[in-house]
Amino acid sequence: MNESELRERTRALLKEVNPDAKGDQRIPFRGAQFDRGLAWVSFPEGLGGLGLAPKLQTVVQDELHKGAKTYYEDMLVNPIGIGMGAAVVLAYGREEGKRELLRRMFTGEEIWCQLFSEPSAGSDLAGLATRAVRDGDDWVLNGQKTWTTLAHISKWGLLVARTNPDLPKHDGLSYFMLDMQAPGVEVRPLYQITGEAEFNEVFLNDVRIPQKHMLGEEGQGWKVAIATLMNERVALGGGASKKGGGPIAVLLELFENVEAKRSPAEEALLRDRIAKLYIEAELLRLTGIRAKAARDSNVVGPEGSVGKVAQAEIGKAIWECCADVLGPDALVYEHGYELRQGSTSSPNSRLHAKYTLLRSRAYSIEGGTSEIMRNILGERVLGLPGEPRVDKDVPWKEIRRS
Amino acid sequence: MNESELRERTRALLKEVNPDAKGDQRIPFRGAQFDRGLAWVSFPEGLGGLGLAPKLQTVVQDELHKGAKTYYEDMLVNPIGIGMGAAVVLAYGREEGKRELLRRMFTGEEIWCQLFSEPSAGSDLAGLATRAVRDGDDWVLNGQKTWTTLAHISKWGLLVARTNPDLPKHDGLSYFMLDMQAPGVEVRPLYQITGEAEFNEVFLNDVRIPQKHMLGEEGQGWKVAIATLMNERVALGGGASKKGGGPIAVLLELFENVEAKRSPAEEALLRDRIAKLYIEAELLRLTGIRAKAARDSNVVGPEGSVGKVAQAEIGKAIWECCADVLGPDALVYEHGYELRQGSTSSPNSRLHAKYTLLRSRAYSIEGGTSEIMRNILGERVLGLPGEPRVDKDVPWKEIRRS
Amino acid sequence: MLFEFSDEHGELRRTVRDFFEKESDENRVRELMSSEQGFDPTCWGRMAEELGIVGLIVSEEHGGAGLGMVELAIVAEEMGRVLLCAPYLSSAVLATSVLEFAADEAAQKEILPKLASGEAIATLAFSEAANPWDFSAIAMTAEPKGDAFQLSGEKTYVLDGQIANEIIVVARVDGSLALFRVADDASGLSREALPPFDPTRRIAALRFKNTPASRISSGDLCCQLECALDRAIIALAAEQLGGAQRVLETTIDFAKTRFQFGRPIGSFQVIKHGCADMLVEVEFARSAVYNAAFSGDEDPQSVAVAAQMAKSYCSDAYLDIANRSIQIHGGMGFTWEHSAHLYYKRAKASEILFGTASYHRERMAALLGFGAR
Amino acid sequence: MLFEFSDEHGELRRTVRDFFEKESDENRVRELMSSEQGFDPTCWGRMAEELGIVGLIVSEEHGGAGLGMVELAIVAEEMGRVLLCAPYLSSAVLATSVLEFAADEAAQKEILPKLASGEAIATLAFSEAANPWDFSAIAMTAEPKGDAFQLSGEKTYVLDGQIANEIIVVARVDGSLALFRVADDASGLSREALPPFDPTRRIAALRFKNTPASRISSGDLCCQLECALDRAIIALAAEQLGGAQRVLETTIDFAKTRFQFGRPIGSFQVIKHGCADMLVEVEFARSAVYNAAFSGDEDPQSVAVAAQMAKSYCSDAYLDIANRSIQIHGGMGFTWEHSAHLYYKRAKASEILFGTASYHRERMAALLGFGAR
Repeated sequence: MNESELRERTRALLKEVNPDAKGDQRIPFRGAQFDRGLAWVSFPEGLGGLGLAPKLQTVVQDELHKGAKTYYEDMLVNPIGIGMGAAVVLAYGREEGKRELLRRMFTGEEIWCQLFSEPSAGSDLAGLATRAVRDGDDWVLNGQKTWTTLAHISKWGLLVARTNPDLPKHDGLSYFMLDMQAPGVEVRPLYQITGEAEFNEVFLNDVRIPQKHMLGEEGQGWKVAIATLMNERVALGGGASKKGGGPIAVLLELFENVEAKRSPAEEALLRDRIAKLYIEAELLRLTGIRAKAARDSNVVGPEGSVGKVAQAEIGKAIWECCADVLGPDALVYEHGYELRQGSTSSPNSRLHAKYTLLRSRAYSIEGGTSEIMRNILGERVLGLPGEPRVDKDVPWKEIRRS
Repeated sequence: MNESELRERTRALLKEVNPDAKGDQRIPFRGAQFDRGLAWVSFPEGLGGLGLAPKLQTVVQDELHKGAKTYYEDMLVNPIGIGMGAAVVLAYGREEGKRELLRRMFTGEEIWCQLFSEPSAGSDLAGLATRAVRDGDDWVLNGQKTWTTLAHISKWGLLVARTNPDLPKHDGLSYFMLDMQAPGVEVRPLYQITGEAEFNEVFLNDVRIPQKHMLGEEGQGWKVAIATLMNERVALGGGASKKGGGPIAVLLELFENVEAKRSPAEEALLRDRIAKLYIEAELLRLTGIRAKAARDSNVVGPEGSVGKVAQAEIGKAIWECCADVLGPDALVYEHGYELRQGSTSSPNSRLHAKYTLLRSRAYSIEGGTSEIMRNILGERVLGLPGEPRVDKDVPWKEIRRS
Repeated sequence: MLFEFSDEHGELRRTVRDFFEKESDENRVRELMSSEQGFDPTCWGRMAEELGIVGLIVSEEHGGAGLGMVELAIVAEEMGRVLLCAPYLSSAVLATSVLEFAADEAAQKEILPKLASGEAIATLAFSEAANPWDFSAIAMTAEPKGDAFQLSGEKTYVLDGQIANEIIVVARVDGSLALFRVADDASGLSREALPPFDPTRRIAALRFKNTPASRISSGDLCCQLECALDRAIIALAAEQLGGAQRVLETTIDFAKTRFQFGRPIGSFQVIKHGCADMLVEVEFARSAVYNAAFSGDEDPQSVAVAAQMAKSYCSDAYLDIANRSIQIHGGMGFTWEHSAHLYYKRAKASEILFGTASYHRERMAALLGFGAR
Repeated sequence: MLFEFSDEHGELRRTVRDFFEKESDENRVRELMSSEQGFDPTCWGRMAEELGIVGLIVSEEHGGAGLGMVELAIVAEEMGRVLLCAPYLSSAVLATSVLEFAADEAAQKEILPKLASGEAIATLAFSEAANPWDFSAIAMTAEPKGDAFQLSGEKTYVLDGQIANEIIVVARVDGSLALFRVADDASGLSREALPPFDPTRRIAALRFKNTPASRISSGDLCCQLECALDRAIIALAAEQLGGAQRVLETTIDFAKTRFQFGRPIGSFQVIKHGCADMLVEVEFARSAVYNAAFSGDEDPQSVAVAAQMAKSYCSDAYLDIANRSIQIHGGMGFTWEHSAHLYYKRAKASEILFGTASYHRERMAALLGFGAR
């Protein structure tokens, strides 16, 4: 199928099914999109795809955006499932029931979450301690997972557990899909610096997972996990923001509109700082475009790797600067700190900036700390040698843990 | 002997011998100072001292400064010898000839230098490769030393060499005093970024050192070297500069006097930067005073350890700021870059600042890089654990080197 | 400057630390920061009676201990260390200093003993929204009304303004700055607790509408107010030092005991060097605070510069350390249950309070005449 | 902005790199930087004839290649990489652009072909000491004398002013900026080579005393001069990028092969993270330069902002990278024999030339109207 046929097929879908439903009402449209192979065009026919080149997906998205007023971004419907789970289920899931699993994932009928991080395994993900012990046709799991987005509304969890502690750390892991409604799964909100719980802790007490829900082979958990995280990168590395958009726009707006009596010297210092941040934000954006251009021509350059660490630091610095533009008004926190689930958003730039100052403290931690990202830049991109390792080639159970 | 007797003794010396001679003419005075035990009051009688508490030395210096117009600072006469060598010779030297050695060191008749660093052993001093092989009553040395101040005018060198490469790196070292006029010692100027050579490289080709010039026992080289470097610290950790003195004074003077048309914004940025540096320089000074107060009351606190790394960074930043105060004039380098020995100094602040911008690049390298100093702060002061080591408990010759 | 602490200073520090370790542990801080009042009156009473630190700098003639800035710095450092939730900075430091330096004798006699004993809590309402930390920017003007005055307008960012029962207002009379006392139940007075970014220190907006007020000072107070504010600034810098020191300790402990990749994370060089930098900052902050405190007692003409230096440096240092601490703690440092965010919020709010680091640098540069030809 | 480089662009880069790797290796740079002339006329001739890059941006009608900013950026980047000692920025970029944008047709016809062919070397003498990079600050006024003019006064920081044989001076006539051509043997002209901080690029002071000069422009040139300077700024930023990239490469190589404590120093996390930060800076610098270059060819109204951004960012980045490189090389990086200091000096001087990073940020903020209400 060529591009224009694909475009036509998408237009036909838009004509035949109402694309502008909301909430649960969007299920029929997304179901039809799946059935016509327009969910993931690179997937096989029957599993939401048409066996086409992955980049043709943009043709579908393009038409959907043009043809539907309220078309919901795929990622928002089921971010973990669609962004990370789909490819893993496709590659490693059992054939039986795969179609239904993928379809319900795509429509958002079944939300997915990811259960990788643990309290004692943050940057050192492969050091995780959740144990899975074989018992007949089942695995019995005990342990604790953390930083789990959406766990409280999820049907399925992508989970890595240790099936053999006698092997070196990367070798004793296996990968499962966990029914979040199974007995012994307890989800608790994890409150943050802001008082919100965007994340959860998930406690596993004698939770049984049938062998058929293992994705990949026993001991392949690390490989499947890495594949999952690579999908995350691709999912996150989407389109570049537009010029002067995003956080820097908020900063400029505040700088222009906040009433504050600053001395000329303070004004000059702030203006220089904002100019510096503007340049950095703009260069981050342009570097993203260069990275995309390189990817499109299949050239792998360093420009694609610098994004995460730079984005984290620039983002933090911009929100810090916003607070400083607000001046003494930043002493007042209108949102308050009552514990609550979900994430705060405010159309008011001033309030948004106050909240995001706090929220942004995690930019350099979540999704890989800046320390880990700099290790990766140094070792994988620049080819610098690794550090002496004390946790390789020894059984996991002999590695010191906190 | 109590403080007032010591004071009296010093005054007597000043009365009886002319203290205000210059150059070589100062030898008689310094000789008399040595003979009367006023060189190092804590040393034994006959070896330049009186067996008194070390802190009483300040009484002597105090009187000398009051009573002599041109009294030369001890350290300037023979910085390595007096600052680092004396204590080592006293503790580890053979009794025979010790008095004459120390006396000629103190008078400056015999200048000393230190031969520790090597091209391949910078931060990793104990990894040094200069070999000493026993041959009868002598040791035969081959290797290269670098960053040697004063080598070209020195009579003696304090030297560490590897006497046993089969032992772990710290265990196979021995410590010598080297006659710098011995055959096979070749001293070459080492030119720097400024075109000057403040330092030398010293090449050792089959140099013979008699066994009696070993300081300490065979294999004790590391211990003696550490003792030497501790003396260096004490020597460097001398009096605190006065308020607003030193580099920051140059910066303030330039900021006040340099004619430049800056925009109000540039002026504000520069003023804030200078204020920041002024604060840091002042806090460095005050922290030095706190450290001295703590030492005087025998309390070992962290304040004494932060000095080196802070001084290096603040110093560099101040000289960078000086250049920026000069503005486009910093494009012109009046000193030129002809290769020459010695160190540039200029009474003109503008020229001094241009030179020192370059010279200060080494502040964070010489005498222990800032990286090493931060390791020390982290490990010795804060008690953080060391890194996994690949160079311990293995024979030196098996350690990888560049 | 010789930084000579006496045995009594050491004893004071130990006493205060022991007390706060029990009375202001993290659980207590969390209780108080979500309570309505924001402080514990019982604890406050014990601070006044048992420790005698509420009236620490109240002169002896007015029932206080009559101690100096060094003692104040020690106490404030310990308070900062434990994030004490109490109206100390507002009542026992700023309002007390203003009354000592600038109020009429009658007012001093009436108010200060009550402050020293903990019976009353005072606040100084001086900040106006546009340019809150600069006395010369105060615009509120008192209208004469019979023997007394009337106040109208708004003061904001008033420390503990919601709980204070001695309200001292700075306003102008004929262009000069003067102090006014306003009864906490005065007509036309409304107080709004502002939701604080840092929930361990409360702020309020005070609105006045023809509110009766009695003048309790004579002459123009600009210099006295500056001196009093410098004291509060030094106390705040000492709090910042205490907080920074505490965060450093917590972070070092964590770095020693948290293992990743089979090693304590403090063995990773980047973490180690970060901790080393924090140590330098803490030691410099300490020098800055003690310098300001000793200057306050021994070298008054250099206090203003020393105070700006201390607040400027400590603001940057505390905030940097609090930020680094969150980062080193990783995800844990971002959770509500860990204390890292409490210190971060205190650090950020303390940086803003009384003026940011660059604001104080600008003032210092002006005092020292940098670049003035 | 799509950053689409053509095959021709790649070919140009390869050709230029091959040439300079041979003709401007470190030994050659060291020879030239201590030579009197400071460049190699033979090499310059080959750059003009064999490579055709001396006349790269000279229009085709005047004997040049008529290429654009993208090609110029590529060439300048390669020159910065090897610290080329040659009057390229002065003659082939700045003076050429000024002549193209602002000179009378007759002057263009006479001078530009000679520049393109390498036969003549031009410099633009515009900077005056007090405020050298701002055309609006130019004070020198040309006095009419018969049909021609006379110049008096001093221009400084004139790039390659000592060797140029086409001297173009910016001075005022009736308050307007105009271009003047001064013969290199004109009466009253004296040229003093200034000892350069960066010996790989020469500067001179030019003094005029009733020096005869012919006017070669009409009208006020302020805009044209700004446009020409923006080109030179972009070329300089490209040089900075090339230098920064090269220093990063050298430093990485060193960190991989230098062993201390039995490990390559690049395995130490602090060194590694420093290198990672340098990489981010280089990639951002690259985005800044290419953005400015493509804007120059495709989106002229955004060039001014893009140029300020590029020069500002590249100045900071190059200097930071050159400084870090010295530190990572340790003592060796501080020696005369290692190349680290050559790049450091070039980085520092390039940061100053045409205005520092903060100067360009200020200009950019003004162009974008930040905070203008």
